[in-house]
Amino acid sequence: MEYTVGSIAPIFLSPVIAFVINAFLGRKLPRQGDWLATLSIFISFIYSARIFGDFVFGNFATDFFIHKTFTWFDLNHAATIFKVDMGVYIDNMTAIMLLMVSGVAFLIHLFSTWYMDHDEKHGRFFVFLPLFTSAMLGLVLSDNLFSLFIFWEIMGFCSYSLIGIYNQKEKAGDASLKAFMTTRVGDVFLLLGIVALWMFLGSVNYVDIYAAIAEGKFAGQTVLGISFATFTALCIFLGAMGKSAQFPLHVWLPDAMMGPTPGSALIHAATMVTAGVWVSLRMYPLMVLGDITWFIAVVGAITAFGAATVATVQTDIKAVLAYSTLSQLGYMIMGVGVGSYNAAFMHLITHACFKACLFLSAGSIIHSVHEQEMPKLGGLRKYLPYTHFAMMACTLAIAGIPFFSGFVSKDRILGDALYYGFMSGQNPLLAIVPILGFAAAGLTAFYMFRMMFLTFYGENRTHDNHGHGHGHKDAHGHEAHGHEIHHEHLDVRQNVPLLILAVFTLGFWFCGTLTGQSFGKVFGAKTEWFKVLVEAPVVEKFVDHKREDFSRVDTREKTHLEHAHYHHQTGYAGPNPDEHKLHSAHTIGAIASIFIAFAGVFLAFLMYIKGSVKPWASKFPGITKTLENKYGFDEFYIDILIKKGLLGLNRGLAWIDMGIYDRYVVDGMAFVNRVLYKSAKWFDNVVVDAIGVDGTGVAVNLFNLVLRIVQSGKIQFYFIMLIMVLASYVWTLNI
Amino acid sequence: MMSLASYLIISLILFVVGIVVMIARKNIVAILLGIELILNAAALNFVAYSRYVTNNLDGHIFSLFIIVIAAAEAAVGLAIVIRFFQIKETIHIDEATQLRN
Amino acid sequence: MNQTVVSYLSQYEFYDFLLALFRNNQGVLAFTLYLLLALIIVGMCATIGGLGTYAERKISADLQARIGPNRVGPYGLLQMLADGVKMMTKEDIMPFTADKKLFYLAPLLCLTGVFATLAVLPFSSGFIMADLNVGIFYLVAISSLVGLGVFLGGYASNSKWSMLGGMRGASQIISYEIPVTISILAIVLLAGGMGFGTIVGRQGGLPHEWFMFHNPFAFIAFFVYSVGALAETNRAPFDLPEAESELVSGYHTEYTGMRFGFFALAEYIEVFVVCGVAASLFLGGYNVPGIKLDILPMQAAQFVIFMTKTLVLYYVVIWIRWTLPRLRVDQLMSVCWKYLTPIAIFNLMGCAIWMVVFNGKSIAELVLGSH
Amino acid sequence: MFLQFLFISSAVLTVSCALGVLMVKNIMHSCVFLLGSLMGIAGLYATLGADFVAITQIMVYVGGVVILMLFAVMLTGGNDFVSRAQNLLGLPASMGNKWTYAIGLLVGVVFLLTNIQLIRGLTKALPVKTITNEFPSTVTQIGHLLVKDHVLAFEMSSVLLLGALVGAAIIARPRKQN
Repeated sequence: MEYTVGSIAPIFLSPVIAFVINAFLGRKLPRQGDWLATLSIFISFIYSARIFGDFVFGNFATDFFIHKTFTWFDLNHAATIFKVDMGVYIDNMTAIMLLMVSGVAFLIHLFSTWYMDHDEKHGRFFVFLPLFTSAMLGLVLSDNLFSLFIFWEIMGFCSYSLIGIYNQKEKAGDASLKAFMTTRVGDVFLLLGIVALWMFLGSVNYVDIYAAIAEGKFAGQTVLGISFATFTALCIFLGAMGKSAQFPLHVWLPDAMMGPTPGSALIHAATMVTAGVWVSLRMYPLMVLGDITWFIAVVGAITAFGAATVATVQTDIKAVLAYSTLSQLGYMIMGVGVGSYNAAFMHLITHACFKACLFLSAGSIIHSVHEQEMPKLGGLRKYLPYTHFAMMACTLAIAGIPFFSGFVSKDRILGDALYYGFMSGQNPLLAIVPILGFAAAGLTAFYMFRMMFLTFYGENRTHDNHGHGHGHKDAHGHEAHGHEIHHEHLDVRQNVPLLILAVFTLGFWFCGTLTGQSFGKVFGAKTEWFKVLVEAPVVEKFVDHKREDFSRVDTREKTHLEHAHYHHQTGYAGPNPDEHKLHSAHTIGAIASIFIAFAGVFLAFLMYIKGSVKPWASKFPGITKTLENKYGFDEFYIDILIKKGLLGLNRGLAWIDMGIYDRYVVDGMAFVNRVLYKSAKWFDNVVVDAIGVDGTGVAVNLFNLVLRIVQSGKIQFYFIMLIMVLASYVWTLNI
Repeated sequence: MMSLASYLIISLILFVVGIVVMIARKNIVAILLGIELILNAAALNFVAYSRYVTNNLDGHIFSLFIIVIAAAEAAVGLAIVIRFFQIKETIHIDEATQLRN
Repeated sequence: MNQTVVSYLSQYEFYDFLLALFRNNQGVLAFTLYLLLALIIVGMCATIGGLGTYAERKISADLQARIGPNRVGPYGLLQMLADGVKMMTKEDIMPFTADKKLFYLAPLLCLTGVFATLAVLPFSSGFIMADLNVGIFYLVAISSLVGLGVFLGGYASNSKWSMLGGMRGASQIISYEIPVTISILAIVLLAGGMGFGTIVGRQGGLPHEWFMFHNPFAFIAFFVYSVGALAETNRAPFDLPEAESELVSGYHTEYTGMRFGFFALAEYIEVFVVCGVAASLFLGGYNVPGIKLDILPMQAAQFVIFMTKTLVLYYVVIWIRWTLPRLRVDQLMSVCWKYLTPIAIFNLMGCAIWMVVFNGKSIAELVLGSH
Repeated sequence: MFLQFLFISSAVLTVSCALGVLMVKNIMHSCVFLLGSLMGIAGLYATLGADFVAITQIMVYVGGVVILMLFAVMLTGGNDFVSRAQNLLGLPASMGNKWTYAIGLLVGVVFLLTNIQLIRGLTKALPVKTITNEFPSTVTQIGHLLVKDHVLAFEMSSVLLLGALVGAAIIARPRKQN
């Protein structure tokens, strides 16, 4: 199979083309060009599927690898070599990721054509959606941090535009600004990390970074008193934290639901937030080398747990989903931290599928009922059967019920965390990581089923707030307020994306196994395909990596290099777990998480269906209040950091200005000046005026008589003089 | 016959004629014509050196840039001339005295 | 090294014979041959230009269900000779207030500009006066002399109609040069060279090998070029400089006799040249479908192919003239600057991207598979 | 042989037309003479093997600059405004009569003589290169140079042209009559 520009570029370019056409001609196209955007993503999907299918069905290989570069610009002058390469880097992980991003994005686009129908922002929405997707695809394809950063920022801009698309609403505007500003904090660090790497290595290509790690170039380098590897790894991870909404930079994500629901689905599932996880995974060797994995794990665990607790008290259906996204992202980051590379990536994929589905389902509900507060919903099972089915499947998946995808991936992360926290001989304080992880798992099951039960089960409360009697049987509902709920029909654009995504919540897609060389033998084998395909980069392979030029047509390159034992070289120690202990940790983890998940579900059942346990909100008002305030992060940022901090500083400065500077310095200067001016007056009158000014005037007049001839104001006269001077200069050269 | 010196002399003659045009004419457009001649003389020198002295084509590039600059200069200069004519109703160079006093 | 018609002929044996006739004086022989061939080409094109007037009248008559010239010679074919004789024998009137020198110069500039373009027009792979490696660029550059001639003609006549016509003509020709040149640039990009030999050589005889069908952008570029070329040659619907109904035939109002004849001849030959350029840039030029032989008789076949394509385009030009009404001046400018130029730039970028993305393969090659 | 013929005719055309620019009173004729001079320079470029530069010269000057000049002349009219102002030395303040021609020629001759000195010295000092009559195509090489070694100047000139275009359009735009 050949990979040329033509077979890779369309993945990224076709949505860009759709973006350009929609941006300039969108208004003139039928349906404002939404079909074009959808079609373009479908083309991306086809090309991504080709790459995916090529390595799975074609010539299955664990070291599938394409790396093609071209020189973007090359200012190669005598001393300074400033050369920037761009290129694509496709390995197994990229192929899976491309398929996921383009597939999920395609379904979201398809759903959006239904959701945004007759919306006033229909056209603009479909301008940014393909750009967003293309930026993510470009980010995934990038082979270096530099182009990754470009796409990173394009995504930041797109999320800003999508969140604030209803810019007539103040809240939406604020939310978009918040998202933009908060992620910028992380981006500054990311840029710092990239620049540091650039200055140090002269390249930010993944391959070069891996090679530098393998060659031990980082050893002994320090910056600001800490090791260089730690510094760059930390900077890059802080960038990832901003994008992946990790504690404490998470505040933007819950507000991001201000945008249209499919946009949120795209932000929460396929793009944007996964970018942070993606860069953490790509830079995993650097993180390990910099020894910050414990930090990553703790941040992830705190995010996972904190967000899960907040989600238990939210009433807005989208807010619950937003916090659940935060929580799941925490899991992924935690997975990266505890060395569960492959499971973290798997969770990224599984989460993308079920979270997209959940958001689309929420969109379906909101669009059908025009209500997103859960206390005002309920009993929708009968009206929205397909949505219910899809959402139930996803809830089962996210809650970690066996046989669903969430179980497979989350359980593996939890197992690794358990090993990491208790058995690997790490700092005993890190036991907090698995504890928080398991607690979050239970909470996840609880709040997700709380959401399901409140939305789909029990009585229909949609008409309560309008004072129209009780429940769905009320025949007058449609007369006054037009909130009549129609029975859902199987609509290609509304339900089919949900159902397709729901299919992928099943676990066996992801833990399917294979033997030998083909995907065809999925069942009845020893190793799961995901485990085989995705593995942390072996940096030694990249030491003498030869690049391919982009323009050349080459057959697929496979790097058949022996996997060197790299653990004890040059300070880079990858995860080297004790297999036996790891296995037992996984067993314990699986059993515990099943138990915890069912406990959560059961608790939700008791509270919201059976009613036998009263919701604990009234019992613990203090905790509830804290949770409803989302731990007060927004207030903290605004009140403490901005109002108290910045304004206090300003007030202090104002006092210094008025009290000290104005009073003593300015007034004192005035006094001194008064004394000075009297003496100066005398000096001025006698010396300056009489001698200086008048004398100069006389002198100038004398010169003027001569110079007036030259300064005629005639341009041609000046030109004559210029030429004469030039001629006299040439004469003096005397060659 | 055809040597570096002959090209240099042709270019020198052009240059001198350009100078004389610039000095002797009073019409602004005519002065611009003189500037064109001067620029072309310079460009011709570059190409001549490129053929007879150096081994690369940098001289060609330079004369290309000179042509570009001459075009830009002509466009802006003539725009100024037209604007000047709209204000003063003449293009006599000596009427451009507004900045003198 | 640039290939020329003489260097082409020198590979055949009869060239040695001729050389012997000229006592091995290569320079004189080359000069004689150039002179001869230049005379042939100029004579042929002048005839084509003359026939152009005949064709114009005959085709317009056809379109308007008349008969057209039919008295002089068979089917009125000799009408152009009669016209020529009439023009030459007419009194050459010089307006009293005209700027005499420029009045003489203007038609000559027009004619020079047009005839100079014939030097690079590829009638066949051998029968091209000089296959300059900057051929198409030379053609575009030298044909701007026509614009100058039109302008000076309008100015020198010192009459209102002529002045307006000349101004219109100059502004129109300068403006439309931009989309035309950019469209040509797109083709230069595809061919990888500016010489006509290179450009035509990169194409094939069959339609799917033509540059017009190389990619969608080139396809659009052909139409941009066609519209721009119509405007550059002052043909209807862009014949504003010589609009009979508004300006009493514009810049050549005051011209009589053979001077007027020069203008007319220049226009008809320029149309021929423009059609020839379109044929060789977009429609495969002189390539004979399916046969790649380089023997002397093939030159005749190539010549016939080239002439066929060109004359078909020539017919289309005349057809357009008698079909479409004239534009207004502001419409003319907005067509150029608001539509054609952006489209041309878009095409250029599109072609560049296409060349990068698909490694310079045409649609046909992509579909049928490259060989 | 042919090359020398081309060189001589181009040189004669260039110089004589340049003198024509200087001599004729009519500004329109001056422009046309300038055209001839520029065409002559294009011919000289051709004799130097600079095919691309030669054609660019024709393209830019004939197609652009000269027509622009003619337009400017026509828009401003050839009025015969004569200024009789003089400066302190009694010279005519404006240049445009016999006196100024005399001054200009004087300056020109001085400059000519000095520079002939210069050229004489230069031609002796510069290294001698063997010249062949082969003229390889320069187009490809110029293209490579433009986008590699001189890419910055190339981009800057594009910005310059854009600036000139916008500037010229703004300056020459007729102001609204209040």
